[in-house]
Amino acid sequence: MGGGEPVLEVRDLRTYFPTMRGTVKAVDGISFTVLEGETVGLVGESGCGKSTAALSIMRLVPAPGRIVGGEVLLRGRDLLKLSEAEMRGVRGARIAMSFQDPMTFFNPVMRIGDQIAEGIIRHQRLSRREAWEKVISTLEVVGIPSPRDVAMSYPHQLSGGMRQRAMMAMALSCHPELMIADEPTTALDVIIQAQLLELMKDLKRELGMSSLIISHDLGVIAELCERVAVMYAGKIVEYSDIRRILREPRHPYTVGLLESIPRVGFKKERLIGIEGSVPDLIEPPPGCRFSPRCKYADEKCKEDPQLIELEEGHYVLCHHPVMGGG
Amino acid sequence: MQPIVKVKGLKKYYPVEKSWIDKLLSRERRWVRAVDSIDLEIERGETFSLVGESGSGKTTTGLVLMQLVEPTEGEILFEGRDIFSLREEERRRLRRDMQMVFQNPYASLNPRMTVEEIVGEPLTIHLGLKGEERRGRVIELLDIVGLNPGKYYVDRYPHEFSGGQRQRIAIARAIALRPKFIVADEPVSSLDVSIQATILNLLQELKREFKLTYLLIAHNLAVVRYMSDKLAIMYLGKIMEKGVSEDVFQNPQHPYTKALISAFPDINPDVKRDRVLLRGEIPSPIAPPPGCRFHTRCPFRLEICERDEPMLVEVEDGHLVACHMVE
Amino acid sequence: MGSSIERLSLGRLERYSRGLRGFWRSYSRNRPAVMGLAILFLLTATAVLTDLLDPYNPFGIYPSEVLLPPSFSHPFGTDDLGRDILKLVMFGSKTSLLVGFSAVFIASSIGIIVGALSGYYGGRVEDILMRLTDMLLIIPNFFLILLIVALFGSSLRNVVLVIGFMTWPGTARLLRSTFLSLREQEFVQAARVVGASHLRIIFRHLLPNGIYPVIVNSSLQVGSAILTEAGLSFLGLGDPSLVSWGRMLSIAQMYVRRAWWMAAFPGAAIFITVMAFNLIGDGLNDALNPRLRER
Amino acid sequence: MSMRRYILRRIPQLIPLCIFAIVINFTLMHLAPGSPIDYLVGGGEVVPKEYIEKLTREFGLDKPLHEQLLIYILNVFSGNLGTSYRYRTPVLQVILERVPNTLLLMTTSIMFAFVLGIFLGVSSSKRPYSLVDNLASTISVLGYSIPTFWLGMLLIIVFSVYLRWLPTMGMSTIGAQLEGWEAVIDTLRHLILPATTLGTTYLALYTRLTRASMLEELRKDYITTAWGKGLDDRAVYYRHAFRNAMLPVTTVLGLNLGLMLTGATLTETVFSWPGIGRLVYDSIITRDYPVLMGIFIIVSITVVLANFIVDILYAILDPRVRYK
Repeated sequence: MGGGEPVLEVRDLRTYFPTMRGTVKAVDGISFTVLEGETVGLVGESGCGKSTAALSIMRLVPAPGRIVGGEVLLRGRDLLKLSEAEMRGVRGARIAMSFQDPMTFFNPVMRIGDQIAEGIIRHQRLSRREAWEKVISTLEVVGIPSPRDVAMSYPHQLSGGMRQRAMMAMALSCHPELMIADEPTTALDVIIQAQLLELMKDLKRELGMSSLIISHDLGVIAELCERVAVMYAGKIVEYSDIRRILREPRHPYTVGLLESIPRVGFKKERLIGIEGSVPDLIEPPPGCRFSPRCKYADEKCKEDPQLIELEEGHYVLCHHPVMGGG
Repeated sequence: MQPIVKVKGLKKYYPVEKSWIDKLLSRERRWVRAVDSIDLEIERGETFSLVGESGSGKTTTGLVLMQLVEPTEGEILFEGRDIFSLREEERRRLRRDMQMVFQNPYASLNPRMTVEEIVGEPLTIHLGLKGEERRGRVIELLDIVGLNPGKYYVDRYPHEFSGGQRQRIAIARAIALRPKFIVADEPVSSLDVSIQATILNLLQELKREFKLTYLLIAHNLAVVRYMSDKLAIMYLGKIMEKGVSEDVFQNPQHPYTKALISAFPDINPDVKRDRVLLRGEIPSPIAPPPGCRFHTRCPFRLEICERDEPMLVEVEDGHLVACHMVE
Repeated sequence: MGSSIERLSLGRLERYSRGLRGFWRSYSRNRPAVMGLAILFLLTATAVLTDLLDPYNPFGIYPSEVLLPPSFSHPFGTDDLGRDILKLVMFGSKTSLLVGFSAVFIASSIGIIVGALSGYYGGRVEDILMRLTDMLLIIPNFFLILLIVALFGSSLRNVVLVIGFMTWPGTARLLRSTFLSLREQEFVQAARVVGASHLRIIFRHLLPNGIYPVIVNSSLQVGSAILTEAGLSFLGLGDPSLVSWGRMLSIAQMYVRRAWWMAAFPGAAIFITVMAFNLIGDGLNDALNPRLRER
Repeated sequence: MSMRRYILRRIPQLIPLCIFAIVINFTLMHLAPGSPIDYLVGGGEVVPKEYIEKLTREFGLDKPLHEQLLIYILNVFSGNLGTSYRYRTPVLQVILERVPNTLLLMTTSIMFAFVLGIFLGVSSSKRPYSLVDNLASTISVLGYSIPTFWLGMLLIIVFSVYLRWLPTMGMSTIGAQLEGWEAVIDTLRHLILPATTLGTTYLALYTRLTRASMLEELRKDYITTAWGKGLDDRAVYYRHAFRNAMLPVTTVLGLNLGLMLTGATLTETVFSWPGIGRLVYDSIITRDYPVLMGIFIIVSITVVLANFIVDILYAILDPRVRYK
């Protein structure tokens, strides 16, 4: 696990959205790395910019959004410097992405098989028939019991779990070097979610792929990832390996997040929760963006904090990192 | 003591649309059996949870309880009175005692009304309050649900609030008439985790302060464990297991309950759990499997399960399970 | 929107004016729509003021001034009876606006009632109402209007009534589908839980949220009602006792080779009027559509 | 569900619609001033007595109302729509003679408008608020607002009266005994102006619908997926967005067919094009009510059938409808 060469390096990535009221700094200078064979999680609450970050890596930020700065290095090559045509050769082939709600992310009037085959035909220059053979075998890989029937179906004919598997298959079909999964289990019921989590663990073992998982659910991240970056209001506030973050969170936001999560494992008398709400990204609070909700905040927090390495591989963006866990 | 809410043999079937060919051949009308004969007793002052995946019938049960949907069969007693035998006028009066908090605070507040109008609506309808008096009460309620000072918020529109704040407004509306009983349908599932905790805590505080009884409808077992005194696990319109919450969590009997609990991803990095993985997906409620409804996915299926429907049996004090394995 | 920023409480009046200003801000961004509104004002003023300012008789005959091309004294030229076309066009504006607004008033009223009832209650009677609506929607209504007017006479009143009574299904359908989706929304269920009566739900919850598409549609419908009236008059089914742009064009047909101005100006008037309503409709759509509003 | 079952399921919905049009006709006939006879032979002039008796028998006018209605419906379905007052021939025959001419005019304009409109609509959706888009929007607003008959008259004034390039009216040059290719070319020359006039209305309609619908589709999630696969513009716009965008366009076009026929009527009137539309005008002028009513029924049934075809087309395009 891990320890290999970096597959993806994101450096100081910034993606802004101009609006009527001002510029929304959805992603505001984030950096992280995905190593060979490693699974990295990007966790955060709605509106923190995690999905925009993923779309920025793919260079698929919807208009009027724009990547205004930073580097996205795929095996050392900056994707932001590629031409659109070159980038098209990367999407789906070298980096593939699966999306949250496969109902809306599949074309409703096209057979599942054709939608998966499309990418294969595009990138591997196969005939339609050969591509379909690959489609069937990929659908088998993601544990679909009757792949031929599923390939012949339209999205609305499948259940949520099946669609999510088909979406996985679509992402895997061209053997990408990196897979990005945006909220892979959010739209599903717990039982189906568990099936999918097990599948993803199996795939990881068998294919040894590098992947980036985006989720709001720390539980899902904890099951799948080795390392995790916690995002808040467009910035990464803490970044380390998963066990360390779960055991000894250092950023007050991470601490608060962990204290907010009710557990099935044991009954707790009281959850803490974080009062207040996510700041407006057009006029974010000065300095540390979490400071208005932070119980440790003081004058110093009005200045921008720097990312500091507390111990090897454990980074925190905070003036007053919490000691001794939550 | 008499339970505050008693549900007896509740059924709710929705008709499936028939095509003219079906009508011509006078094929039998088919039904979606959303809720198929369930019994519940909710004691005063407790939080009772209905747990299940989508399609289990938990939401429909809540809608019937709130008289938003007429039941196909069965009765619901609120403080001993059958609510569906009441006259229109009495039923409306009953709404003072029974209220509801909805799942999605982005959809449950009328976007063209101000907070004063939203929270004040029940006050106008039932108490005829208007003007300054109503405004004062609304401000008070906003303070209670943690939107303080309330007077800064009364004149705003829902779109000016975050999700958590909106849910607080919805809760203020629900408690405006000092009800005895509140149905909370997935009250936090569309909120961010850090906000979820604050809303759950608010619900707990209000329960203590106003001596409320809750019916909590949820799919998130962690939330359910945190909140509830008793619970019932539903699957395809039937109750599979019910009892005191801690009994069920510590000693789950039904394979489905076990699967649900083990399916839930947990943030504890040290525990390696053995999942009870279920095959396949939930069958269609139009043609539920014969015998035990769960048998098609049950890892411990016996022959009898395909034939006979198991009854709810008491395995320990107040802990009931519908499974042939435990009989 | 900056929910944490403290703001003093606002009065009801101020809230409405704030809403109005917000609406105007997004409406005025659409320049063609503002132009449409300006044209509408101009037309209304013309229609109202023509009668008051100029007691000119549009039905006189002036044999010495027959078919004169546009000139300084007759900017739009004169027609086959020697009448000044500019003045006729000004008189015609009254007919067009009258037909447009009253027909749409009738159509929208019926449409709103039928749509609201069938969208909210959705019982058996409403089923039948909706069947009727759908049928009327498919039947080519210009031909039906034409037939009825031909059979029952082409007085202004008939034309208005027939257009009004034949064009409501679009509105009904629109409002019904809006109501059907709104009815399932949680805030409507919440109103029921709170004990709101049917009327209260319809008027306080559903209509304020569902009326905007109808307003947009009505604006577009005024344009098409005006076109319909013009088309009828052009085919010889206009009110013979009134000046109408369509009738002017109908007569102009006979003089196409000799007097282009007889066709050019009344037609331009119809064109500009209808366009004004279409532009206003588009503007309203953009301004009232919440998805587009934030841009 | 298979296509055949889908079609089968839709057929019974057609009949009430056709009957509805006939019932309207029947009702109008009885409500309008004068006796129903007037609306079966028209005129008010002296009609031979035996002919009146024949009609009374044929349409059962001496029977109770509900029987009359039934007889009327049966008559209509067997093609008996009464007799034209002006031509003294069966109404159906009068109408059917004109159908090919109207079809020629409409198909020409629709083809022109369809190709250009969709091209404009798609190109403007690719770059909203660009030059192409503004052009397309302007065309659609103008074309949507312009009264067809006025546009026709303007074209006549410019191209026939002043430039003398093209003929003013009719389908062929009167008096010229043309044959073979010359006749075809002559007809085409007559076709240009009316087809342009009518086509402009359709063009506005197609452009507007296509643009709006494409913009709607391009915002959807599955388009992101398509880009994510590394597809190029052509695949994303045409294979994905376009096919979905055509769904609402087809429905609206079905519903707008009545509007298109209105345009045809007015255009034919201006250009004296001997089709159904011109027949409407002539019948109004000569008070030939039987023909007017016949046209209403025929047009209604056509529109109903066209909508049925559109529905089937829709089901072919959209699997969600087929497999519901």
